[in-house]
Amino acid sequence: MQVNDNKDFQPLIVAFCCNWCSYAGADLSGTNRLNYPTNVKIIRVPCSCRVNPMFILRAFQRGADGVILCGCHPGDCHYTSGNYFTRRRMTLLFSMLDFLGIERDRTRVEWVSAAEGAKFAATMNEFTEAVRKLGPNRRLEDLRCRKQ
Amino acid sequence: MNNDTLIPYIGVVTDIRIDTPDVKTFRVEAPEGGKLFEHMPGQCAMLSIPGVGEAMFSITSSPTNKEFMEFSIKKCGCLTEWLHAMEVGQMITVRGPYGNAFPVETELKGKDLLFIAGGIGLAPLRSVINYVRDKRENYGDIQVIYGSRSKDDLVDYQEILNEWMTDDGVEVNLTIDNAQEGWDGHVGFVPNYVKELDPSINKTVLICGPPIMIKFTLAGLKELGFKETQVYTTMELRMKCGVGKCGRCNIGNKYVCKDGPVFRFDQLGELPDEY
Amino acid sequence: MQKAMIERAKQLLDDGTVKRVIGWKRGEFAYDITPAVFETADELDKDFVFDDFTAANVSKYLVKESSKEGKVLAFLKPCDTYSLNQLTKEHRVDRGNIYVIGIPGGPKLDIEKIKAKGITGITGIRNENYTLKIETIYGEETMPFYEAVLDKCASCKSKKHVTYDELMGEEGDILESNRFDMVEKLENMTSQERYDFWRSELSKCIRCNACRNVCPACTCENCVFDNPKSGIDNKAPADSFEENMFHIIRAFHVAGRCTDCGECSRVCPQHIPLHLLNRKFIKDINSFYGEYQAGADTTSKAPLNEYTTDDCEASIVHERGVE
Amino acid sequence: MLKVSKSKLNELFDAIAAKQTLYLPVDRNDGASEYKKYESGMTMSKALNTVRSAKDFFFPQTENLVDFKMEGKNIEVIDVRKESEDFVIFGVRACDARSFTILDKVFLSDPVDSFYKNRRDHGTVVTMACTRPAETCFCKTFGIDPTVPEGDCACFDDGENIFFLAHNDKGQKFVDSISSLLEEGDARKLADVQEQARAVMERLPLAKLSTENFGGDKLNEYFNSDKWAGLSESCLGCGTCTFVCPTCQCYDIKDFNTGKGIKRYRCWDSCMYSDFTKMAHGNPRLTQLERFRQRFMHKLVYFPANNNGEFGCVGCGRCLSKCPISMNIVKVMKALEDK
Repeated sequence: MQVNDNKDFQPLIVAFCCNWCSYAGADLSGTNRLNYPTNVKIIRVPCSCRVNPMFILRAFQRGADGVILCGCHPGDCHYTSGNYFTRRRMTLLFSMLDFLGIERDRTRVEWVSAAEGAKFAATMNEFTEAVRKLGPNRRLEDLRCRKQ
Repeated sequence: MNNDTLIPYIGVVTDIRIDTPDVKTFRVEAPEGGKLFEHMPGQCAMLSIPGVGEAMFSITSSPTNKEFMEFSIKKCGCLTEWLHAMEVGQMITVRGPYGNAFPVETELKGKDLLFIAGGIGLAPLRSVINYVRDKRENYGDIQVIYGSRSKDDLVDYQEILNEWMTDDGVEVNLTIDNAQEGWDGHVGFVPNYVKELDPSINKTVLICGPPIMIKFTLAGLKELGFKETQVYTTMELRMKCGVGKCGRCNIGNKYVCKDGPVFRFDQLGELPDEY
Repeated sequence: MQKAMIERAKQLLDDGTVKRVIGWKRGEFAYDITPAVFETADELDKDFVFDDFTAANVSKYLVKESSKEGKVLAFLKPCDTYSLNQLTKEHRVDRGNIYVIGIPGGPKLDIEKIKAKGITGITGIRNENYTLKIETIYGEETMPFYEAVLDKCASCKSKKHVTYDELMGEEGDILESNRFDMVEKLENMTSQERYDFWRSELSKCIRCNACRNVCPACTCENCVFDNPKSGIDNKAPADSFEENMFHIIRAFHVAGRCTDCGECSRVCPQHIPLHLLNRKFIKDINSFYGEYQAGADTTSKAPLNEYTTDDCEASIVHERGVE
Repeated sequence: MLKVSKSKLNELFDAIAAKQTLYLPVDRNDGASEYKKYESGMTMSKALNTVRSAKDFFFPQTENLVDFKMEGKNIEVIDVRKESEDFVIFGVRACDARSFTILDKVFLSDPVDSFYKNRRDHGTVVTMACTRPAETCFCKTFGIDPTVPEGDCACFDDGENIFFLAHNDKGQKFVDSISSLLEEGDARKLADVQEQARAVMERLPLAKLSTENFGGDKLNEYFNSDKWAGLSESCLGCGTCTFVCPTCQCYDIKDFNTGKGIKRYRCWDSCMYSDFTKMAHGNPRLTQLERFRQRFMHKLVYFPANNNGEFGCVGCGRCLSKCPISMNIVKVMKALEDK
């Protein structure tokens, strides 16, 4: 297999973060001056459960190379059960994307609490690196939206 | 390659007039000034904000106006909501003119004209009214019967008061649905008002308004002795291309965008009832 | 069977139990059958048909029919009863207004498979001991019955009726089917192979929406793909992305509610194996959250409307299978 | 008549493809056939017709009309039209060939659709005579002779050779461009093949179908027929019939925001869809009955009313075999006639 690290490639990462935990976690990683890549664009959602499969797909359509969904840890949902539904939904969606031959490392769900600033930064670093290795999203992109 | 009618012109909105709480009149000029194209009264144009949508609107200014075109637009859907949010200087795209026109140079010439409008239905007729006012010598008496929900909902109220009502040989009868403070004119629905006024049956009628108003007014006119061949109306259906090709605005085999929007009621009567 | 069905339908119409009968109507040829509503004995005698080509699942029509005045008699095959159960569970039909007669299921035939053999000019088809005798204007052709069976029937999951008011013929059993074989085969391919497979299939899509409109689980009044306010409404796949998106969302929206009736693939004018997407969801649901058959009952909660605190994490997708 | 031996067909295709893009009906692995861009070694499908009609070549399912660049209050219009390249569509059947003259009546009437005309000007239609019509064929109803198809150039298969007959200048130019591969041949056997095919046409189940009871003068009679309710009862409201139809030409114009600008594109639309005529304040065709009626009235009544009696159907039989519920124009015609 051809080894290609895509070192120069700057992926666009879309991170959906729940308002109560993960967004606060991202905030904390900022106030703690922890670094995470500027490739990550955060979209704040009221609950991870707000993210329906269309959000993920449309992020890819609009040029995302990787999409990560962050929510409260199971059991800690501000709305008691939202993230449990998220978990089922995203498991099935990611499995379907994998089934269609879309690289599975372009999608991820991660539970990040408001106190886990360090975990947020580490997750983003790691995820961005994984997507960078994959290279640009070509299998689930909309050619009309491709950056020139 | 020739210019294609589906590729629009750019128009600049140079003035926005608030007519009623939900109707604004937009003045549109070419970027270099002047009109984008010539038209005849009753014709329409496709306006669009790219990314939002495109829709057909009747050109409300008279062709005798050589400086600009005007469109009176009521807020009722997605595109019109965006249009209402525009500011002066905004560019929009315009293509047209589409459709036939009121036969102002043929059948209507020399006739006494009766305009009946309800609500935003005045918009397409305003073009004709101003056209015949500017070419006064070609036409007989002009009567306008116009009704709206309330005084505030009368489109072009200032123009009606200051220009139409002061013209010789133009009779304007206004009515509103319910009595309100500051209104000493007629109160009641248009169809009833038409019957009350009992206009001369020699007049040729141009009518536009909500379908229900048209239906009852037409019945009333027939009672008064008018024939269907004397009554013109202008139609509206969903359109996309404006040139009779996209296939959705047909009533029977007639395309409203191409064979219409102006129909005489006897022509309409021959078509299936699907509008 | 057809004769017995017509007789029973006439009786029920006659004694006032039902006002209408939904079934299948004869067409121009030997195979082009249209679902239809019959109101009189004459109509039934003239056009009612039940044969090897009556594959259409009529349960979705019951959404409309059961809301009308008077009971409707529906002849349902085993797979159709699952769909009806699911619709009942979702309060899309008035079950009390439907009189269900369970009838034996397939295997039904797929005319496209016969035509794919190059057989054309078909004027008549007879099944003689599981050999099809096909009369054509170019002479008689034969082919084995089982080579012309619809894909959905070839991997039948159940011959058991899960709901009925009356049964005609013998009750069947839930079958050990091979319906996940193709899904498994795809899962065992490499990611690139899977991608190539689906690209070649989905690029055939003409976005006619037949799969959506025939689906008994797709009963939204206004589909997200028709709603200009959704931001994703479109009428044609302008880009390969939109082909993927439409089919992912279509399958996802019925995930956990799809009874695997196979209508989507049956009606696809381009023969796209759309049922594989649905079956992938069913297979995943079975393996992640326990065996679940949508439409088997009218009370259970759909897997996506439910959770347990110890569900597997989404990372399971990354950990298993072929890269 | 000029001919080429069938064994040399691929040489011929290679020669055509060397000069311009060649599209050929080829078999898919699911038994259906579709037009594909020719690549060396491809064999032409023996199937009677492709699933999608050949209208795609002149009126594609989606096409970009114009781009807009938006900046503040300003809009820039970008004309994206390019002169089309020359191309050949080979093996078009008589029904599809006729469909182009029907589409021409729509798109080439004033104002001319430049997108369509561009492709039409650059495309050469090479038709193939039918020898084995199917039970769903009824092109004869519309006065089409499938044994002598229209198009720019017609081809005839006598079992061993393909004969060429140019119908117009474009067709002659095509024949000239491949003349080095053609030789003069004896067309006597061909006449027999044509005779046989014509005899089969007479025996087709739909051979007796006639348009004599249809046309522009039946407008209100058929519009108000009480048959529509029953006919449209089980219609799913999908767009299969319209999208496989070679003459359906309704389209929608939509905008897509790419993030860099707006692309305005046109795509096929179907009168069977619920939102086809939906406006902000209502819909004149509220139920499937009206939508269903529109489609068939358009083909059988409105179109002839506007086009000197020419019908908007070519009898290709695609809707007969593809409709999910097997409701089609033949059933509609028979039901409407049956008083």
